[in-house]
Amino acid sequence: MDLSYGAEYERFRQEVRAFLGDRWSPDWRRDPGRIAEFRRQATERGYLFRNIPRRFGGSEQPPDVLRAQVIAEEFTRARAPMEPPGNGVRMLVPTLLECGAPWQQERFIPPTLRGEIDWAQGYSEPGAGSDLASVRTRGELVGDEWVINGQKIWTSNAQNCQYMFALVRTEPDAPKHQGLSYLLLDLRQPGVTIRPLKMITGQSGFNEIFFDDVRTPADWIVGKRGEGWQVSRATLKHERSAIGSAETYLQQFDKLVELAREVSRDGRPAIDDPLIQDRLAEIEGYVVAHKYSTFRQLSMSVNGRDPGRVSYMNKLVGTEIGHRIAALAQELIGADSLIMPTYERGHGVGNERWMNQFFGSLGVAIAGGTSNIQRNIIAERGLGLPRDSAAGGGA
Amino acid sequence: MDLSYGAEYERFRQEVRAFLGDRWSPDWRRDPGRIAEFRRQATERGYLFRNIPRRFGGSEQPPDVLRAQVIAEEFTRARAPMEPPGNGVRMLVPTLLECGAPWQQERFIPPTLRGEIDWAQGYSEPGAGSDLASVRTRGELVGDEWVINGQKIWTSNAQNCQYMFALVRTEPDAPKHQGLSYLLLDLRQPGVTIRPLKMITGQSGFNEIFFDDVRTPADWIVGKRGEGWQVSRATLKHERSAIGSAETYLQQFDKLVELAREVSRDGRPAIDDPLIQDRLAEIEGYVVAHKYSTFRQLSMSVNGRDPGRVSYMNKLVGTEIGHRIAALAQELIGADSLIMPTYERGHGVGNERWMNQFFGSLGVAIAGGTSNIQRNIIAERGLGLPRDSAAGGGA
Amino acid sequence: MNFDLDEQQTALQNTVADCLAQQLDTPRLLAVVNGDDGHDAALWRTLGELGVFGVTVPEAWGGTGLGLLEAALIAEVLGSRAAPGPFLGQVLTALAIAEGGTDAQRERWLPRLARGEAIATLVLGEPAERWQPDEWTLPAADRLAGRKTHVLYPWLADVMLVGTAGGGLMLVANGEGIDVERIPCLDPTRRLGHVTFTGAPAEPLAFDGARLRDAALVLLAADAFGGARRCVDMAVEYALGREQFGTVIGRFQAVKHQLANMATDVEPAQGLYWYAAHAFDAVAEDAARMAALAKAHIAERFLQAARGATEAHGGIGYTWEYPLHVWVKRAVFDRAYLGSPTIHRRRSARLAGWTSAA
Amino acid sequence: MNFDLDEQQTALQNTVADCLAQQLDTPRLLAVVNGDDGHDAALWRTLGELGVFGVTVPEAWGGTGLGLLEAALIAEVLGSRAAPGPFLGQVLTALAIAEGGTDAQRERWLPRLARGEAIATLVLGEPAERWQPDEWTLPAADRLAGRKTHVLYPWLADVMLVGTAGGGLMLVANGEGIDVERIPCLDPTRRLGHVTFTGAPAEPLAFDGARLRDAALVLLAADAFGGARRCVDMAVEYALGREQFGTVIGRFQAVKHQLANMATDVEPAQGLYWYAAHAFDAVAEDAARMAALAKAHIAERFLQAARGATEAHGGIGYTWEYPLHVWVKRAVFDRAYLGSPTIHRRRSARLAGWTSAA
Repeated sequence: MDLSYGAEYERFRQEVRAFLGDRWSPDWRRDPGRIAEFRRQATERGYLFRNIPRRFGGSEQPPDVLRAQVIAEEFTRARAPMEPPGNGVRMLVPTLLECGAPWQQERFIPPTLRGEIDWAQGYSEPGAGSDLASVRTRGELVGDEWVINGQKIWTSNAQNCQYMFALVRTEPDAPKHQGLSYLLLDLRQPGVTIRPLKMITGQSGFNEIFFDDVRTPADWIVGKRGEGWQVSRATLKHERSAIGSAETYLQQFDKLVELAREVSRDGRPAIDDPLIQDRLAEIEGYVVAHKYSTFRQLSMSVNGRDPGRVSYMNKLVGTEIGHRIAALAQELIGADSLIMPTYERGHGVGNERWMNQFFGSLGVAIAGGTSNIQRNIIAERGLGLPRDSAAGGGA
Repeated sequence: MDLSYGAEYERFRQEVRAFLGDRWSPDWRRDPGRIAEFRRQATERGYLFRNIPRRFGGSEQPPDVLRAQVIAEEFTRARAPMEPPGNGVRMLVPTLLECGAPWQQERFIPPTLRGEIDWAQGYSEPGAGSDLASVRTRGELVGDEWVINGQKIWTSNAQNCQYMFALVRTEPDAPKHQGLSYLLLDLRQPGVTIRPLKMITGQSGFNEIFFDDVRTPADWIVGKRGEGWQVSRATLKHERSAIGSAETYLQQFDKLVELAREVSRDGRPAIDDPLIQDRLAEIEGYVVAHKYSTFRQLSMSVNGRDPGRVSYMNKLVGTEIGHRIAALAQELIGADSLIMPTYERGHGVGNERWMNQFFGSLGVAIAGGTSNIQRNIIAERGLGLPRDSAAGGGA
Repeated sequence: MNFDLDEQQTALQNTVADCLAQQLDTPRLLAVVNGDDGHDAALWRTLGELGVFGVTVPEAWGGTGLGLLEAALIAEVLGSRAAPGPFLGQVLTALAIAEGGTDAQRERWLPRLARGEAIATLVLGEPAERWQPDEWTLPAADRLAGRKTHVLYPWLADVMLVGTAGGGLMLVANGEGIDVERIPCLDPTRRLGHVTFTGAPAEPLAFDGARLRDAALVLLAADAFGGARRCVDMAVEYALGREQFGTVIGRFQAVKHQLANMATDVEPAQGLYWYAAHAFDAVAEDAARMAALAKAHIAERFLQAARGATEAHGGIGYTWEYPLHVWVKRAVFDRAYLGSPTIHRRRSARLAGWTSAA
Repeated sequence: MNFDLDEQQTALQNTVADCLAQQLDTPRLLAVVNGDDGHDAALWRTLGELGVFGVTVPEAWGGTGLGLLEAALIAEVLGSRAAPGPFLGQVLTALAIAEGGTDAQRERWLPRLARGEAIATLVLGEPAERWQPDEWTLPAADRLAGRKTHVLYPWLADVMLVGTAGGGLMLVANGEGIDVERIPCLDPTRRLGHVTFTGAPAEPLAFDGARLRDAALVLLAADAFGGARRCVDMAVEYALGREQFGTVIGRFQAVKHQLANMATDVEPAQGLYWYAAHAFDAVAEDAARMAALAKAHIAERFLQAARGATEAHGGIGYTWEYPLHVWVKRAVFDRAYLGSPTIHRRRSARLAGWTSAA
């Protein structure tokens, strides 16, 4: 057991750090041109898109979880941009790499990596949340085009997306799971109506999208007709593993301790209150356990060993920690919880910013499969309990 | 809203108190003869067996929840015995009153009320816990006798019981729920083997009972052949409503506060520790809510109003309160939780007596239907959620 | 013993419930939520006509002369429907004036308050969490000068009930020497502003600030109970209507048990707020402690139920147009306003004499 | 970075696990549970032959010279199997003598301790919850006089490691001047007695009592993790085997989710005890705090898992013959021994400098 990274990785860290010092300044954070150029250079050096072939614009590096970890640490510290956020890089590219036709890979992956095109996710519908196989949006092949009618929901950032990848029912007579296809389509066409959904926070991050005779070429299908369910599950796997990092919670926890030092209770600093100390330490137990649990999983993966059932639990562990932090933060900020936080990224915002963390902790329990879906996965894959015929229970 | 009992009931209280002063001394608590005589007199006065007809030895009083409450309060205060404990009075007598043949009522109810015969409950089996319809103990009518073979479990106090009321499968070819009969049988016969089950506490309160060609007369059946399931559910209803009283938890809570005054933490009285104060007050919130919730239910019943869904929740509410008290008590008694409590009723026992409350709180979650069964009942009857085809989930 | 509502109380609660069920549908609620003012003047008038604001006003001044219990029963209904507006200050200012005012003060304010024609608000909080009467520092004076915070709808108020150093109360008619600063509010149905007094004329009122605080805690507890139960109901209703995997999700055992746990956590609290209100009216020695315990306990139940209901809804519960978020935010309000649960549990512990020093 | 076990560590843990899986079946465990002594001498010999007790003894004295991490890995397995006996004192007395003893002390005790031929125990606690080194009051002296409490198996011990006023440690060979009073123990697999010294000859040992306490907290945390995970496993196994309503109860979604929640509460704790043990061996500045945090956190997880497993079992889990109750009682032990979770969280807060005074 050795928690240092070892000489090789520390050399690598110096290399990354030097690169960042040379090629990046946090002042460029809102300059898309600089960002694109920086990403190009970072990819050339093998720091970004490590598991994507060079021919598609990736850096095609051998798998090395520790290098990836060092890169993430140093980029975070330098506040430098990593891979572009969004569904394109996170979900569509892995799906195309696994199931896409060669022309699809060549045409869509490179500009997606360069951040030139953004993708909306078209999975959920008002009647199909956790239960994606209930999708009702229909696609009909008319000549050499799919004609699509229906509605999607919970697509994030759709206003800014040029394309969508979507689950569409193309085989209405087939059994539920075998009637879907995975289609790509251009959102910038007549018949597409995008309606922002305002969220609990007052911000609008998600949309409803309505399709009225929307068209896409016959070969903009990933996998075969009726294989959409399986193709989408390849992506869901990527989505699930992408959520949740112990580092986030460690940082939140450190800020929580700072908060307890700053605020007063009963006329004294909250940090001196034995009740607050106990609650902080209680949360710290969970946070530190999660931290070393993820270290353990990471190391075991590197060593080719199976980290066991805990690997199914990371998201739920994080969700619970987020709840605990939100509850104590509300206690600490007191009357500031009555104030609606603004969403500016500046530093002038008061303690009510913790209410963003509160709403975020609520959202995490819902996003990417509700906590009930997570519990099903843990019970079935982690603990080996039998699948239920009705496998649901989320919302 | 008036939390006093009013003049009429206060007069009644004085009457009960005077009776107890005249006719009862706590010194008689271990004297069966005195107890039996006292119960006879108290029944004559209308204080015991209030809803049982006089012809069976009851006092046949008009329903009056408040009088019942006053009686319970005064008997408890005087440490005087109320109705004999055990399954006979609590479960069999109501069942016979509802479903029994006249000769069964006449023969069995009076001596049961007098405490002359005790009854064992024969419902659960190793393969049939929450799911009583799975009972496999078989009864076959041979001539004018039932011949019974099989096994029962979780019968309490069976060594001291003369009779048992049991669910027995008499119609093996009928559907599961329609194949059972409700039989009475004499346990003092060859072929009955009683094996005490030692519990987590080291005490043995429950038994396994094995039947090997055990016999009972053909007419010792309550209800008709195949109606045992419905007959037993009449009794289950009585069992569920009998469990749980806010008074118990109020008393436990008061003792918990006393405990916090007596023990030290960090070299100071625990009661001064803000953390302990907070946990006490947190529990008190639940305890006081439960207290007035039961007051509310009681009063509404008296007034002929429906107290609503909360009436299905009392047991689970009590179970949760018991857990909370057990957890804080363990914190307070510290190293005394390492000691196995003895079960003497004396006052010399140390703080480890709280471990009895801990084990008790574990047992409550299991007894009379597990907490999961309670949750099903709350969800279905209280909240109107649909019944599941597989209605289980307990153990 | 009769720990139940009488016919008048039941009728009162039903009347208000029926009125809100008819009038305050989701579009109308969202209109207030999206509006600048967080107030629905027409609804306020309707409630005034129903006699909601006269509940603590003696009959001689146009009210029904009932107690805090009746006010709390109404607060439960308002909480259940997420009714917006300055109800809290309205009925409690009336209560304080009725019990502690001079005849002139009563004459001037009570009839108009009872009808809802004048609006009253409580001016209690001070910066740095100084919610409690023994923490107030604003000097009592003929002309007030100083800063108070987190006042409900001060811009609407015709009269303010102001807590002063030492735990006393003063009456201030809105007018000169009062600066109001509106703040962005998390709860869109209970809007707040800070108030700075710069020489506002004030009259003393013979009503104890601590007793006023206790009454406010009871009303917040009642509001929280109503909100919490409504969250359970919304989650149940959603579970009965929402289909997944070919069946309503309310048939999934995990969902059923989560809802059962939520309901079981919430339901008994009705008895707690009833008793806290009753104690305020009739059991003096329990009043302060039960108010603290009820507010602490029920506000936590509400927030937990609101959180649970959101999770039970999934994505839709996170949107603005589905109104569940309003209850989430009311839960945050009820929890924080006038001090957090741990603060009131600590007060309750002190009131119970939980100390070795006693 | 490699936060994983090496081959030797994995092999060590597997060896002990295999041995206990073979030897300590339920009848044998219940025999110890029902016995007077709470000890299984044959099992103890077997473990000694496997090298379990030599893990903290340098090779020169017959051990394997490993660290607390390896001892903790063994403790996890012992916890998982509810192995009875005085393991805690055995390996920690050896650790203390190895690091702080004179050559004479090492020579006298380490070889026999490593083989398990001699038994050692920790004599730390004092009346009124004085578990921590800075609370000990027994005067350090050539001949000890005073009372210590809650000592594991003092009647079996050949040598005692005794905490004295000021937080120091002394070695006492069992013999004159030691009175042992056995007490009725809740945990039948870790039996306790109180010890009164009446002039027992004692030798100083140059090892810090606080560091010994930290090591003990880590081993208790490891034991608790093993026990907690075992409770989850027993509940899962039971749910897979038990039929109700015509199907295994593990198919009921409510049961599945309860078990998923239990497992999710427990599993990450493995990383916490690993790190606490590693910190003891290699990261001095984290050692004390992580030991406190690990013991507090994991002991609570264990008790919760034990409680959950009992409920998941229903009646059978409440019986003596089904051994689940042994883990329930071990959870109570791990929670209370050497101080409760809130005590250690408070210590952890102090060690973290969570105070405005700093």
